[in-house]
Parts: sequence; C-alpha cells; structure tokens
Amino acid sequence: MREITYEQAGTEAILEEMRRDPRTFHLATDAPPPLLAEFGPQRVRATPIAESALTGIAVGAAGSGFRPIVNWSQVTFAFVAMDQIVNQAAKIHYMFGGQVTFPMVFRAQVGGGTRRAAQHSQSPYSMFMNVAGLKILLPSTPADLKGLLKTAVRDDNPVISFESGRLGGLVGPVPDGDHTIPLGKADVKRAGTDVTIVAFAWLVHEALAAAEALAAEGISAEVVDPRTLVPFDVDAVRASVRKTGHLLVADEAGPTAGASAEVAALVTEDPETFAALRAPVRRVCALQVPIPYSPGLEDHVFPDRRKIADGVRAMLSGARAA
Amino acid sequence: MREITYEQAGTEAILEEMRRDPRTFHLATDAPPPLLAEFGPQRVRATPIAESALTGIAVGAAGSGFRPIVNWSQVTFAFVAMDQIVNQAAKIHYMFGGQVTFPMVFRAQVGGGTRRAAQHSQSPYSMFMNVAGLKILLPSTPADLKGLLKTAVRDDNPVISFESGRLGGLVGPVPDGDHTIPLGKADVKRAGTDVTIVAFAWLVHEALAAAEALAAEGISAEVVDPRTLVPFDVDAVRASVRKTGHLLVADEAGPTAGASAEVAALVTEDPETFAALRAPVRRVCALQVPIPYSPGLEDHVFPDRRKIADGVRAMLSGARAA
Amino acid sequence: MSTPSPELQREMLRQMQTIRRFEERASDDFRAGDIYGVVHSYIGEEAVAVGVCAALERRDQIISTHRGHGHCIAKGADLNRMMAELYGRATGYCKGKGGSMHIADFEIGMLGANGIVAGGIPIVTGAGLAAQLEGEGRVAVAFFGDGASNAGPFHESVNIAAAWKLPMIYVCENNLYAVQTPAAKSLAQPDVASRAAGYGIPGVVVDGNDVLAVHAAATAAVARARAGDGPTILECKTYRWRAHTERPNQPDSRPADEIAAWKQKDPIGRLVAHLQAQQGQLTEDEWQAMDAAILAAIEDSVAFAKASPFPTPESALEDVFAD
Amino acid sequence: MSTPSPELQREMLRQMQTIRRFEERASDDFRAGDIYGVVHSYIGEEAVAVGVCAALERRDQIISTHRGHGHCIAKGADLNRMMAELYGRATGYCKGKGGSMHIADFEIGMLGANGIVAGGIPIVTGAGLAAQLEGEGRVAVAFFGDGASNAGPFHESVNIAAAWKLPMIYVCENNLYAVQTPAAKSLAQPDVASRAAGYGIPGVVVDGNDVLAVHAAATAAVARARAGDGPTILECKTYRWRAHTERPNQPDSRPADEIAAWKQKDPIGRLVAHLQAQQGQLTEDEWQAMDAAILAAIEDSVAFAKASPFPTPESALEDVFAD
Ligand SMILES: Cc1ncc(C[n+]2csc(CCOP(=O)(O)OP(=O)(O)O)c2C)c(N)n1
Ligand SMILES: Cc1ncc(C[n+]2csc(CCOP(=O)(O)OP(=O)(O)O)c2C)c(N)n1
Ligand SMILES: [Mg+2]
Ligand SMILES: [Mg+2]
Repeated sequence: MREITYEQAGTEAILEEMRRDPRTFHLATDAPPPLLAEFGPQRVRATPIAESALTGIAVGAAGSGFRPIVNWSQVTFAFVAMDQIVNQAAKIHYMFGGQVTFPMVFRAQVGGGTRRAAQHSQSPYSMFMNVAGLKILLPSTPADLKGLLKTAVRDDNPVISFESGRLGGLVGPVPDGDHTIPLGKADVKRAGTDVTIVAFAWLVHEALAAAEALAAEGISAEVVDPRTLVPFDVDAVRASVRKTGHLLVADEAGPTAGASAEVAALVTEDPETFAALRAPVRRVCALQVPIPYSPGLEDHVFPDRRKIADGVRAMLSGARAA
Repeated sequence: MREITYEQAGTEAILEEMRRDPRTFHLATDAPPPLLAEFGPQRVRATPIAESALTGIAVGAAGSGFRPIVNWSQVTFAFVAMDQIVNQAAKIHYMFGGQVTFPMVFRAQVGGGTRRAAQHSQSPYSMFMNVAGLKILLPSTPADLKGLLKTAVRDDNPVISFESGRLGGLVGPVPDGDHTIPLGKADVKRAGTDVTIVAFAWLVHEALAAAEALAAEGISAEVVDPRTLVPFDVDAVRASVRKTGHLLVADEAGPTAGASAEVAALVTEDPETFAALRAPVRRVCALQVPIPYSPGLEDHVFPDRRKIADGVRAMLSGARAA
Repeated sequence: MSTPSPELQREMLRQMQTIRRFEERASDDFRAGDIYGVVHSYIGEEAVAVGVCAALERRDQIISTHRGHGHCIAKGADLNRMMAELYGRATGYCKGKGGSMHIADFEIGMLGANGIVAGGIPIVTGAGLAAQLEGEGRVAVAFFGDGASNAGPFHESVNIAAAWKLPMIYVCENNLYAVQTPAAKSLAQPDVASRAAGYGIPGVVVDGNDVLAVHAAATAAVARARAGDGPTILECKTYRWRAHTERPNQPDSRPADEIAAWKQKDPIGRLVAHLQAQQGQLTEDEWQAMDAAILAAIEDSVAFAKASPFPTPESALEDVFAD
Repeated sequence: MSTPSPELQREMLRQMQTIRRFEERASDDFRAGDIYGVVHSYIGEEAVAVGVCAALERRDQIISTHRGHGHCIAKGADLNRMMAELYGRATGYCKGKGGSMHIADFEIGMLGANGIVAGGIPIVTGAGLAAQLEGEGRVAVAFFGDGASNAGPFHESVNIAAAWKLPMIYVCENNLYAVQTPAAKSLAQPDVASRAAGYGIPGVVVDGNDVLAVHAAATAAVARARAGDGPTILECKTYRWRAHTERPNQPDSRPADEIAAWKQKDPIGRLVAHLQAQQGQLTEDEWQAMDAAILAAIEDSVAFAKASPFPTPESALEDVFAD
C-alpha cells in the first residue's frame, strides 16, 4: 500500500473532497498552497486573524447550502471562536428544530512536545465532548485521518478533527481510492488478553510500544484506539475490558474531566463490564498543569510508553496481589 | 441564624469584600444597584458588551495589583471570553514563572429550568475543570455561596464561581460576621450508610429530597456536596463511598466528559475505594442534548429527585442481585 | 431618495402594525404564562425591520437578535408557526425547541434570532460569502443593536466583509440602550456608522422611526451590495417603548420624558399620517379594517398555537444531529 | 516635534542595536538547537519598540506579542534573564516555563509576550484601568501587529478605552504582513489608524523606521494619556527583515525587491547617519565601541544562560496556583 505522512493524508482528504463537491470551500488564516493552486482564491480563502468571525462564517455558509472546511491551525486559536462553536455551530440544528443541516468541518492541531509552552500546547478535546451537537475525530494514523476526514466532510453536522501535532511527519500506509471510515468505530490496533489500553492519537503509538515491551514480559496488552470521541464506540471498549478485566487509559491531555475520565465512567457504569473488572481503572495522562517550555519540564509532564508500561505492570501486580 | 436568599448571599459577599479591600472593583455589562450605590461608578463599572475584553481587563488589572470581580451573568456569555479564560487567566501565573499573582473572581449563572432554551441554559463547568490553573466553586446554599465567594475574593488565583440559576430565590441560614469557607472542603449535607449521592448545586436539594423518600423505604443515603470542583475534595468522596459501597453522581450537566465522569474516575481509580464498590457507579445527569425550550421537553432532559431515587433503587436492587 | 409606491407603503404599514399587534399579544400571553422563558419586545422599532426588509427579495437572507419577532414578520414569516413556537408547540418553527430567542425560517432566508449579542453577525456574513460564491446577486443583512456594535464579532465581520466586498448590509438598530446601559456610556462616538470609514465602506445614519427613510437607505445599500461593491453600515436611530424584556418588574431607569418623546415619533403613526395626508391613499376606514384584519390574524395564530400539541418529551432527543 | 537630547538619541541607538544583536544571536542559537520551540525575530522593527518605550517611564506598563524580545529590551529587561529563558533555564524570567513567546518582567512593567494574536490587548487595557483607578498618571501601551488589528479584542479594548478615557496608547506595528497574508488583503483600508475616528480618538500614522518620529508621536500620545484625555492609536509602518519565524524552511513569499527596499530604510542605519551628520554626536569609533559593548553583553547573557541549571523536572508542578 502507498505510504504517506499524517499531514499529507489530511491534505489529500481535503483535496479529494473539494474535488468531489463544489459546495466545499476552505477558510484559514493561511491559504495552504496545494489547495490554493488547485481551487483558487475564491474557494481557498486566507482570512484575517478573526477566528470567531471565520467560524461563524462557516456556520452561516453551511446553513446556506455550502460545506465549509475551516482550519483553525492550533486548537489554541479556537478559543477565541468558542461562542461560535458552543452556542452556534453545536446548537443551531437542534434549536431551530432541524430545519436545515449545517455541514462543516473544523481542523485543529492538538498536543505538545513542540516546546511551545502553555498556550500552544494543549489537548482540550474533552471540553468539546461536553457540548452536545459536535462530532469529534481524534485519529492516530495517516489512514485513519484520511478516512475519517473524508467522512467528516460528507457528514451533515459540525465535525471537529483534532489532529496530533506530534504525528504530522508519521508515515503510514493509506488505501488507494475513495477511502472513508465511518465515525464511531474504534479500531483494535493490537489484540491482547491481559489488559486493555485505550489510547488516543499520539499515545496509540506509545501504547503500542509499551505493549511490545510488555509482551517480552509475558503480558498481553490490547490497544484500542477509539478514533472518534463523538460518537464514541463504547461497545468496543467495554467488550475489550470484559475480555481482559483491566483498563488503562492513556491521554496526552490532563486527567481532570478529560476524555480519560469519560472512558473510565463509561466502563465502570456498565454492570457487566464493571463485574468483569479485576483492578481499578488507571489513567495515564499528562500532569494537570499548563504545559511548560523547557524540554525537561515538558517531557516530565507528558505520559509516554514507559509510564504506560509501568502503569500496566503496577495494575497487574496489584490485581494479582488483591 | 439570619435567613437570606442565595442571590442576596452572593451580593452580600461581594459587598463585604469590596468594603474590606479597596483594591477590589466590579465589572459587568450592568452595574448592580447595591454595589453602585455604595462604591460609585469608578469601582462598579457597567461595561460595553465585550466579555472578551472585560475578562482580559480583569487579568491585566489583577497583574497590576488590583482584585477584580467580574460578573459574566449567564455562563453562556463567557464563551466569547474563552481565550482570555483558558489561555490567559488560567496560564499566566504559571507561564510567567509565578512572578506576580493574578487574583480575580468570575461569577456565572449555570443551569436550566428557566425555559430559555439551548444558549441560555447550560452547565459547562467541566470544560473549565479540564483547564489547569482555575479554581472553581459550585455552591448549593446561601451560606456556602457567601462563604466560598468571600474566600474566592481573597484567593490569589483566578476563581470562577458557578452559581445555579434555579437557586437564586432559595432561602437559607447564613452565619453572621465574617463567614468564609475554605476551598476544597466537601460538605456532607446528609449522612447515610447505604449509598453515596454526590450532587452539585441545585441537585444537592433534589438529592436531599430523594434521600428523604428513600429513607421511608429503609434506604439510608448520604448526600455529599463537593462545593468546589477545583480543588476537589476527593478524600471526602472516597471516604463516603468506602463506607456505603455505592456511588451515584447527580449533575445538571450532560454526562459526557462532565464533572460526573471525573467523580466516577476518581472513585474507581483508587484501589481501596474500588475494592469497596459493590455496584457499578451510576450517573444521573441531563440527557446529552442542547437544552430545549418547551417545558415538557426541558423537564424531560433534566435529572430530578425522582430520577435520583429511581437510580438508587435500581443500583441497590442490582447490587443485591449480584 | 426612491419613493415607494402607495401599495408598498400600505404593505409596510400593514407589516409594522402586524409586528406591533404581535408583540402586544406576545407580552400579554407571556404574562399570562402561556409563553415561557423570555420575550423581548420590538415595539417602537418596527420601521427598521420593515423598511429594510421591504428593500429585499425573498431569496435574500437576514439574521436577527434576541429581539427577533419583528425581523421574522418583516421577512415574511408565518404568524401561526411563530406563535406556536412561542407557545412551545410541536407545530412551531423550531418544534418547540427554540422559543422566542431562536425563531428561524430558512425557507424565507430568516437565519434566526440569536440569544448571544453579536453572535449572529458572523453567521449572516457567512450567508454573504455564500451569496458571493454563488454569484447570483443575493444579499445578506445583519440586524444588531448598539450594544452589539461594541462586541468583537461585529468588528471582525465587518472588516472581512469590507476586505472581501461581500454583499452585506450591517443594520445597527441604535435604540440608545443595551439593557440599562446608555449607548452614550459605551461608545465615545455617538454614531456607530462613523466606524465605517475605518473599514473603507459607507456608513449611513437614518431616522429609524421613518420607514420611508430606512427603506430608501436600505435600497441604496442593497443596490451597492448586489453590484458587487461591498458592504454598508446602516445605522437606524430608534427607541424601544417597553423595558428590555417582558419579565415582570424588569427595572427600567430610562427617563419618563425621554420615553414619552420617542412615543411621539411613533413610526406607525407617522406612516399613517403620511398616507392619509396623501389624498386617497389610506382612509381611516381602510386603516381600521387593516388593523382589524391584523388582529384577526394574530387571534388565529393564537388559536392555532393553542390547538397544537406540545412536542412529545422524547422528541427532546431528536435533532441533536442530522442523520 | 520634540527633539530628544543627543544622549537620549544615543541611548535609543544602543537599544535598537541591542535588539538587533540579541535577535541575531537568538536566531543562531535556535538553529543550533540551544533555543527551543519557536522564535519570531524583531529585526527591522526596532525603532517602534525603542521609540515608544523611550517616551515612557519605568512605572508605565506595556504588553507585547509573539514577537516580543524587542519590547522587553526597550522596556529595560535584563539580557541575562531573557537569554536564560530562551535557553530554558531556571534562572530565566519564567524559570524556563515560558520561553520566547512568554517573556515577562512585571517589575519593569513588561506584562508579557503573548502567543495569542491580539490576546494581550485587553490585558494591558486592564493595566490602563488600574492606572486610572490609581490616579497617579501611569500609562499603559499595547503593542500589536496589523494582523491583530482585525481581531475582536482589538475593537473591544479600544472602544472601552475610548469610552472610559483610559490612559492607553495602542501601537500598531504594521509590518504589512500577518505570516504570509498581506495586510492589503485583510484590510480594505490601508491605515489601521483610520479606525480611530470611529472611536472618537486620535489616530496617528508614522514612519515606523524613523525612531525619532516614533518617539515624537509616542510622546504626544503619552502626554494626552497622562492628562486624562484618553487613548491614541499610533500606527507605525515598518517591516520585518526575516521570515515570520526562525523555523527552518519557513515559507516567505514576500517579493525580494520589497524586502531589499525596506532594508534600505534600516532604522538603525538611519539613526547612525543622523547622529553622525550632527557634528560630534557619534564618531565611527564610538559607534564601533557601542556595538562591541553590546555584543559583549549578549555574549555574557549566553554565558549566563549556559552556566545556569535547567529547572528540575518536578518544578513543572509548581506555580500552577499561587498559595
Ligand atoms: C455576549 C452576550 N453578553 C450579554 C448578553 C445579555 N444581553 C442580552 S440583550 C443585551 C443588550 C443588548 O443591547 P443591544 O445590542 O443594544 O440590543 P437591544 O436589546 O437594545 O435591542 C444584553 C447585554 C448576551 N445576550 N450576550
Ligand atoms: C488567535 C490567533 N490566531 C492565529 C495565530 C497564529 N499566528 C501567529 S503570529 C500570526 C500573524 C500575526 O500577524 P501580525 O499581528 O501582523 O504580527 P506580526 O507577526 O506581523 O508581527 C498568526 C496568524 C495566533 N497566534 N493567534
Ligand atoms: Mg440597544
Ligand atoms: Mg504584521
């Protein structure tokens, strides 16, 4: 299969969908050269730095029959547009009784590791999960990003694609042709029997590395990648935990009211899965602090393969002890 | 003890603290008459409708030695100020290495029941919990509101006081004198032995009503009111659950990545508490939808005493069955 | 200044009076407990919505504010579905999910009332961008208050529309107050339209209680937008007669003589007088008959609302997502 | 136009050259991997920070942008602690927590660089409000780019400052681009300062590469602010010599001849020429000695940074909250 980077996969998805549907157009504070070259400045607009307006413009254009694609660049720039996301995009279909649809896609980079400090390093996807009316992607591979993003552009709802800044250069196979992936289907990235690791985006790869290390110790870890946060494939996660009896959630965001908390709650509130749990759920997340600049500080804050593997070991030894 | 309303308690807290410290001042799109009458238009400013600027103005004034108090009115109006909250207020002390302090208080009404539909009815406190660097109040009684708010004004950090719109007219006793309550101390609003109900704000009262009904059936429910979400009194909640073996979390917000999810996770990730759990954790929350206007729709969406009591019954019967 | 035909003037009168009667009824029924939540009355400002919308075609789009009933009616919304929405019924525009602050009718290009001050301005600017991309000469209109003009989204939107020459009209309904706060305390400059020059676009101030003046200014702005010459800020000086909302005991600190003086400038009375002064264009009987027909239509809308079912509780779960 | 003393002129020259040498070193060390994350170079724009800050007192406050080193130096920041911050050391201004985009020194009234475009404008307006509440004649200055002038917080802040007559100066560093986007495509009007009239305040445009012109305009604006007459928008036309950031392969589509033309207008060269043209005010030797001293100070700052420890990993948990 063809191998391309995560970043290229995102661009390809947009290029293909813009070719497919003339009602799509692109807004961002920069006009990405490949899009501009192919579709011109009418459909590929470099906007003033006014994310609140450009997000609202997407809402209005969507309600007028278009399918806008907005790239906020860093998720941090989306906070100035929060009213348009939370109060307008997410609620407008519902509060107007479903009169028309509002198809729109927002892309935003999340995560850290770039030494850009607190404002430019964040992973606030759980804030958007809390808002009813938004679909949310969080892909971990080029193929997933491309397939989910293409589906998102065709979806009739606001969809936010959170894309890991750390994965931009990651190379991976991407199927040829019109590759789409339905929203709400988790992907078991590695099968296992002793412990379920639910991981998001960059941490999927760290979890896979941890699983590899654990395998050498005779521990069989299953790595489940939910791929989308809304809709969330709760069945797949619960099924895995019912099989393994152990759940570790790995997230680049801080734990407090994070996606990791939601996964823990979804698992422990299901009677059958709860009954199958043989150890406390464990969250391996960023420390609950703003992200610092200096490399040693930043690395200390984030979870990684080592912390995941240690977490699994502690969990399994604890479980055996209990 | 003197009895006043929740709303009066909030006003009293601000009046007393503004008297106490001349470095306090008040910003809101309206100037509350009792504050204006006492402190005049220099310290009590009616601002243009520009919540982003006025939130940032609070940050800058705080960094310049003042102690601003901002009333956003409905929390929904805070979304236009989200960048100033998330990227500036929350992070500024940390990312500048603690050079100076940024004492400021933001007040915002949350909740529904007012038939004001999706934009004016929301309880998004978990979004703010997810951001490191903000302290968060969610009081349920006039005494708690007054005591916590007074502490908040004296705190050297940004504090958001989420105040339940449904409780504005609630009358309750408030101690005389300089009544303050430390942040991070839960209050057991009713002691019990069979089940722990963690409830927030308005739902504390619904939980108490449910507990009353359950008592008649021989079920002893303990109602724990965390009172502040950050810092969160995890010890009190875990201690209660270790005693009762059962946890129900009642929240006027939707469940997804909500405060309720965080409580569930905090409880189930603690080995000792997990071991004591005799039934799956249960969340009794709003449905995960925008809040609709028509009374029958809105009432259907929210949790209440009946849903809490039903949840407890189902949980205990399930547990017995297990 | 283009002079609209007597027919169009009578139609504008009919619309203004429909708004007024609708608002009177909405206030009454709100107090009676049949309408819930919050109602913001447009009485006194009718000439703005009507004068502007009379300059528009059906395909043109508008967006409104928290004070939205007048814009709906002026754009041609169905009174029955409006009243049913206020009554929280399944037959309402939003199936009872929206209420007063969220009435929309996308069929007629009414993109909704909005509970967030200035929240609609970027959205309708997106409709303007859609119009430009389509290239068929549609225009889009933002209605917003003096208070909204101080909010960031106003600035961001007008600047983009100016830079991109979007076919937009930004209609500021300057009723001199935002809740209790006088515009004079929130703006160092009395005219919102004076900001237009900084964006390189025309800024026009009109008497917002003179529907013919509003209509003429709007017609010019629409022509400019349709021609591809970009946006206009059209500021209409007007006044609301009632308190900010219909909530009982809503404080209203505006001077009584100020309110009384503005009532003298009643936009409806002025158009009636104008038409009557022009021999044969509106007899007192015709005017009475027009009003009676309007009252009957409002009565019908209430009957329709009352006869309509409430939505089923379970329908609260519908429309979160389009399938 | 007030003419600064030769001493002050030489001091401004020293500051501009310090900024330039600091930026050169920061770029080099970023490429060498000793400085992390992102660095935005201020080279070419030195006259703006220096001209404005020379009109201020130590107690006055400023806020900066993502392109913040120049403002720090002009306000009097310590080079050692700046460089140590870029190097991520515990001795840096932010103990290694902030880096290039977040250097602040509240002691000298430098309220911080800011990674969010326009994010600092409301914050420093709060410093202006604090100054007004204190009533001791302090002023506050917002530095921001042409790009930031299109963002909502700019509008909201300037409007409030105008309505409240806050002692503020809003200094737009119009370097004609926001990343790759020409200001000419984001504004329908070339002058950001032309927006001032809409707020009822003065808007002044100056040659931002002429430090004396900047200083004169800033002095007038500061006097106005101190007198309680409210804010000014001061727009300085300037240009950045380097790409938007120091990231290798950062695209830069600006025309080569445009860049070359602006380099001809070098603010430092201009002041040197001006001083040398004035008999005895700066000999070539003095100028060389000044530069050598500056280079030595920069060298010292690097040595200081390199000799400083990295923060302990555990200190990442400190300073989330003040106790
Ligand atoms: C962002 C935001 N802040 C505050 C409010 C509360 N609010 C509702 S209407 C209003 C006043 C609006 O004034 P204006 O724009 O002049 O419109 P008018 O009510 O005068 O028609 C305010 C402050 C809101 N809805 N949205
Ligand atoms: C709200 C926001 N949107 C986007 C960005 C990304 N960004 C960083 S600098 C910049 C350009 C800023 O242009 P300008 O204000 O003219 O300042 P200059 O870089 O020219 O000094 C952009 C878009 C950001 N930091 N913040
Ligand atoms: Mg108004
Ligand atoms: Mg620029």
